[in-house]
Amino acid sequence: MATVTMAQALNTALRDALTADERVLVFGEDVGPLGGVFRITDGLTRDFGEQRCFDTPLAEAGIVGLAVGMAMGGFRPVVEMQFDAFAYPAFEQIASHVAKSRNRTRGRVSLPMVIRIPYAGGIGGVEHHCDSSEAYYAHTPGLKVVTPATVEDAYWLLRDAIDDPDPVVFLEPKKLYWSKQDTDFATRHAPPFGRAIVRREGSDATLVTYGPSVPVALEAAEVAARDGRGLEVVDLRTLVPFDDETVAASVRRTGRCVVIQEAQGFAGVGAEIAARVQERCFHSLAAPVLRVAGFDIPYPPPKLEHAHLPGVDRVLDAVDRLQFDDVPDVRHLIVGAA
Amino acid sequence: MATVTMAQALNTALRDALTADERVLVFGEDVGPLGGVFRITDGLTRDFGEQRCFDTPLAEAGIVGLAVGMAMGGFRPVVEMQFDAFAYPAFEQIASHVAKSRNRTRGRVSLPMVIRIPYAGGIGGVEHHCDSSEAYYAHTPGLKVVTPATVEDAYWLLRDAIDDPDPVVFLEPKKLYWSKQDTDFATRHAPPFGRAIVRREGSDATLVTYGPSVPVALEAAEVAARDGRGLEVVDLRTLVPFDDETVAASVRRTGRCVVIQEAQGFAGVGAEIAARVQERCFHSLAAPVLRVAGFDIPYPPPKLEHAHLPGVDRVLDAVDRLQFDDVPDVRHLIVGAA
Amino acid sequence: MSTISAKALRRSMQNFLPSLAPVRFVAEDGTPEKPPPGYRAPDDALLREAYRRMVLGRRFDTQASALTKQGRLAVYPSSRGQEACQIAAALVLREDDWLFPTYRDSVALVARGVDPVEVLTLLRGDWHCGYDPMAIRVAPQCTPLATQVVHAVGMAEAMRRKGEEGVAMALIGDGGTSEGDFHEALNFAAVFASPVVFFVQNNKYAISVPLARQSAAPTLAYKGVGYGVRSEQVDGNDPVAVLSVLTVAVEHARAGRGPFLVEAHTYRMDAHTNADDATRYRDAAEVERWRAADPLDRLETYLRARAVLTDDDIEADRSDAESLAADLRARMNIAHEGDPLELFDHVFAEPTPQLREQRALLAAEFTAQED
Amino acid sequence: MSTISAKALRRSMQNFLPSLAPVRFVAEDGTPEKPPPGYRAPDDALLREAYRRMVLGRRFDTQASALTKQGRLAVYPSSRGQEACQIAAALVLREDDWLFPTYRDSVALVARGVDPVEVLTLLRGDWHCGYDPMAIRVAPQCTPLATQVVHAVGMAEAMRRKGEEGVAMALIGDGGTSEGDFHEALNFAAVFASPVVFFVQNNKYAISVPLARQSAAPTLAYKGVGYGVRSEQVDGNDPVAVLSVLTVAVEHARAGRGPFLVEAHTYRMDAHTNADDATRYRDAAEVERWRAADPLDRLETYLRARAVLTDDDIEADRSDAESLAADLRARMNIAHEGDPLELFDHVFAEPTPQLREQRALLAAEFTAQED
Ligand SMILES: Cc1ncc(C[n+]2csc(CCOP(=O)(O)OP(=O)(O)O)c2C)c(N)n1
Ligand SMILES: Cc1ncc(C[n+]2csc(CCOP(=O)(O)OP(=O)(O)O)c2C)c(N)n1
Ligand SMILES: [Mg+2]
Ligand SMILES: [Mg+2]
Repeated sequence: MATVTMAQALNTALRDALTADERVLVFGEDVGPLGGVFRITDGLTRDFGEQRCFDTPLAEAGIVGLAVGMAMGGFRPVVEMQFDAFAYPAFEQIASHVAKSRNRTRGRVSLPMVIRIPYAGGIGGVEHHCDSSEAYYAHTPGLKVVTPATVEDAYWLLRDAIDDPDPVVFLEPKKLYWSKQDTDFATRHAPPFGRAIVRREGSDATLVTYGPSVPVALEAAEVAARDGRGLEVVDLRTLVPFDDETVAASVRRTGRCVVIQEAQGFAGVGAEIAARVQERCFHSLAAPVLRVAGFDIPYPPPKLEHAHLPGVDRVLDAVDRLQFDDVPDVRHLIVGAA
Repeated sequence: MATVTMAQALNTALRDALTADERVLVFGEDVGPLGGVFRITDGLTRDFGEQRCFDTPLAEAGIVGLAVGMAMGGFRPVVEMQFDAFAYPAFEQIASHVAKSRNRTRGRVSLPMVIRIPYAGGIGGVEHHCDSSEAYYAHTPGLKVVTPATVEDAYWLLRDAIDDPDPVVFLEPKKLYWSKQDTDFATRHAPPFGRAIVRREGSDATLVTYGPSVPVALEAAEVAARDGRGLEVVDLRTLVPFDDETVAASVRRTGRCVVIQEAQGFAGVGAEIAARVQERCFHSLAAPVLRVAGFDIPYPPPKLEHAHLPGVDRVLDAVDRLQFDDVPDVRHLIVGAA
Repeated sequence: MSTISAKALRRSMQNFLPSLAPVRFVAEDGTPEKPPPGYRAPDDALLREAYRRMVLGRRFDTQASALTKQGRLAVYPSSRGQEACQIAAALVLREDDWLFPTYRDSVALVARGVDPVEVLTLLRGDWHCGYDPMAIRVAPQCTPLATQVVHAVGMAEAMRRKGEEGVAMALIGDGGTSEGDFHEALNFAAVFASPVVFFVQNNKYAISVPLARQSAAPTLAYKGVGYGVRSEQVDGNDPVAVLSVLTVAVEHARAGRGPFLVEAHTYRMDAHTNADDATRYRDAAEVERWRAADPLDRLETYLRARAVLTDDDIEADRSDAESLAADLRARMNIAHEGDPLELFDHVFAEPTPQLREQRALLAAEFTAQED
Repeated sequence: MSTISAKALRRSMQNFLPSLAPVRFVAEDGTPEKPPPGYRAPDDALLREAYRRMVLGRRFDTQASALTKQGRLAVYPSSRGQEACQIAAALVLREDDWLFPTYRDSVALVARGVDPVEVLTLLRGDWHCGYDPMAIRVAPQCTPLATQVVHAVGMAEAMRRKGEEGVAMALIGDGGTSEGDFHEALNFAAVFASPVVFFVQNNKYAISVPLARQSAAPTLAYKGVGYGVRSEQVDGNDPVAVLSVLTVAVEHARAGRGPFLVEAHTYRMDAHTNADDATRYRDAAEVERWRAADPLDRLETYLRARAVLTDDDIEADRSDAESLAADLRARMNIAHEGDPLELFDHVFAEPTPQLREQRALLAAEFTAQED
């Protein structure tokens, strides 16, 4: 057992995948000698050679399109988009090819590939470097969408993603890159790909969340516990496939639910979760499913992140509002994404 | 009064806007002499000249980027993306510039422009020609998103969009291009931009929908009425801004709600509507808000559209299920996007 | 400093620049012309075979157009007039090479050996491409413009990195060269020295937009220069020239000398698709002028003069073409709906729980309808 | 047929092709060199002014880098070594022209007259660009690579269509030329004959990726050829040459002769940004070699030899530079948070009901915290 950061876990996962499967390739912008702007690919070119980990010219559509052709040719490309908003130039390749190839060839051309994207905020980044873009991908049929919240999950979910027969958009919460955990990767403790996990048990309400907001939810639960309120925290881990079973079971037990996401609220993944939960658990619910989300504004600048990001206070506030009537009062609405 | 198709109404709106405001420009692929693949720009080059309506090379990011510069330079570009999926190459320009310019210049560089996109299915189109892409735009802060369902709305909402100080993604339901209405555009009957409208009154349940699904909802209401059930139909008209007031007022009155959209369900606009409705009207709801949506699959081929598109039967089926308990039974889940 | 020397620059430019006039072996009237140095005429057997494929290809094309009128196809983009390009693209490739076609390249697919009915699967209204791309090494026909060109580079890289000898050929239209993906593909291929041939069929129109509105370049072949990609232009209605130039291009790529860009000057004789009305944007006179440049007539005259083609040969080819058309009609007339439940099967390798639920729901609907 | 003739092609090529060697007026050691025909040396007054701006620019740059260490800036991409390009880009433009810069072009903005504090607004952690782009005709510094290049074409078209005489200049790096948007911008500009200058500062690196991995073109200036865009390459560390070539480019565009592409060969002396560690991917020796090509030293030697610059002048410039730096320090040291409630004000002209609700919610939170 050693203390490992999420960044190291991802690096180790890439190394182990490169070792385990010679079809695995890593490429993107600055992933070679520099080791990526977040150093996730540190040392891979040195240790596995130019053939296995290499820099491309700057062109995100090109990188994803190249990966499509290479996956057709038998490789398993793991490409890096440098930042969330810099994956947008590749959107057509992702939506019209990566997501659809298996379907439009009746299963003959599968595209096992991983598109790694550092995403979300909380690190004081300037514009275009903090977008939470998960909804764009999760809404696109044919893509699996994953976001780890712990060091162990970072390792195992990335290994799973690389082994997966389908294309996976792998969203890495930037602010958790330096989070730590005592672990080794000799034995697997992480649940299977596609399953959510209850990170903390509680009986008064369920917090459903993923990626960068998981630590926020856990902290909120910790604070609430001191006040005698038991909050259950569900970490989705994969947004697609979505684990209805774990989520619904928890909400049926607690009868209350708050959904937490960093992304702007409107038509985000949180909306989907809220919609699903009330569809499935309506008669178990003592209160509406509330959402705590980013505001419907472009991601704010470093000094104002704190006002935007769903933090512990806003989560606890939402929990406090889980049993009111429906007078159209502003305090009543979802926090952050009303 | 004359019988007008939606295609003609859009053409007339462009003509009237070109006449009313010399800053208005129309450009895109094949919009010149050909008049656009759907003939929406028919005759504009002939009647207003090359300067006001012109063809560009094939490059959607280029078209939208050009519009950004031209809007900064004082024009009001109305650009056409040939089909829904062919707007994806422009996604970076739309998400990182069009949507954000006003904000990142503190209001100094506004980008009044309209991005017209023929969208959704029902016309037997082949792949890439039938995507319902509204959620991608509606989820992006800084874009207004509009979709007309009637001939009159097509005219007035397009005029409003062109006059709007903000960028508008104007989604034209392809299958309604040839729908007809007796109308003239001398006097305005359409409600203001940003307001939903109750297209049909009813007291038993509310159908909330937009664009191509409005006629489906109205037909379902007609059928239901014969069975003595009164369905209210709310046509959103603009997805952003969203008219909470009209929607919530209706659902509070009826106590039941079904949301209808063509797009794949997961993390779509329908999820947002369902989430909002239960947040605001929880204690008025006699049943969960159900969704009738496209399946979470790439748009199917012409001959199988019928199996995918939310049709009258599926809507009525959902209405029938508006008062059950929450046993985890498949009949219970949202139709089409479970 | 690290700037390239003037001499080296001049030399390297010469490597990239296309011929000043399109390479041509046969004049419009079918008489031989002297081609520029570096290009050899294909042997007679190949030309004979090319002729046969062109006759079959054209018949396939007119039959497919006819099928749209009967509602058997949702849409069909004809390549009539472009047969020299279509056939040559298929004939210069080996079995282990890959072809990345667009929606307009059905005839090339037929020439490559894809079953004609499978070629038309998507266009008849199925959601998949019909054939097995992996088996026949032809990517699904691609509609989002220029996106396939990057895939071809990826495949070329895959083959190169696996130590295989295959070459990938990407087909693209004149209009498609305006898209950003075209640029990214050429640049990637040049930097990686990928074994890929970019074959631009400049048929003068992108739907209604003529070439002059698409590009101000002297010719599209010059688009390779800025990437350090060797380029050539060819008379796209001269089958001998197209075969010759594409052979050089493929050999160049196969020899590890990097990508090669070929622009063929040709013409789209029909409208963009059956749904298009070309009279809105071009003169009948222009179309007529191009009729004189018909690639089939040209090759026929040329081969007859060389006694490579006899009346009997032509008779035999035409009769084969009629059989192909009859077979196509017969097989396409069998109505084909597809199983709606299969729509859920190929979204992922394993359907997600949500897709399974949705599938069950649809199945239940069908059962209910049957009751 | 509609194919261009060989003669016309040769002639038109000559119009587009850049010089075989980068245009240069001053050698690295400051002695004059003979430039190629067609380029005039800027007059001494302009050179004197350029020198002054370069001194101010470099001081601004080092001060900004220093401010990152004190946490006053979130990030700063230095353009040290690129001053000849930065200053020339600003000086060749008239007031009614437009500049479309990237994140690396702060020094060009300062030279254009944007208040240095406003130049750093975004980089200090505000969400907006600080200055009024419409007033000073400088677009917000652009981070998504190559996207600004298309905007410049749009602005050039806007000016052309309004009958104005303005020119738009788009700045871009070597790496940025690999992006699809660069291609679409050049093609649009060529087809529309837009008055736009594309100015590539080839500083040899895109973060860590060296030019050789970015492009296999003989030089980036050749990228214009395939679009029919007139192109030139210039020694980007020779301020005299950069001013001369950009002047020709801007005049070409202003005269209605269409777009112009200029590649300047220069070098990024610092790391990509303060957050980057350049030793991971390049040798100190390489950086040292480029130190000898410093554009300030070069211009100083050249102007001194021509007696255009005296010790007193240099003293005065340095002192102005120190004042600029002191003023910048003082004004940047005032902590600046911004009003969170303003975050809702500029998303749309009128906040939507949803944004009003969200604003009220945040205001309520603040009130609650104050209680
Ligand atoms: C990204 C994208 N934008 C628009 C279209 C619509 N479209 C289909 S074909 C076509 C014209 C293409 O012209 P060209 O590349 O010259 O090929 P051709 O049809 O002449 O063979 C257009 C605009 C598309 N398929 N993809
Ligand atoms: C679309 C996009 N992809 C990636 C990035 C991240 N990024 C920022 S600067 C940079 C390097 C750009 O290099 P170059 O164009 O040579 O300009 P330079 O920084 O050298 O001035 C990269 C990759 C970005 N800003 N935009
Ligand atoms: Mg064409
Ligand atoms: Mg650079």
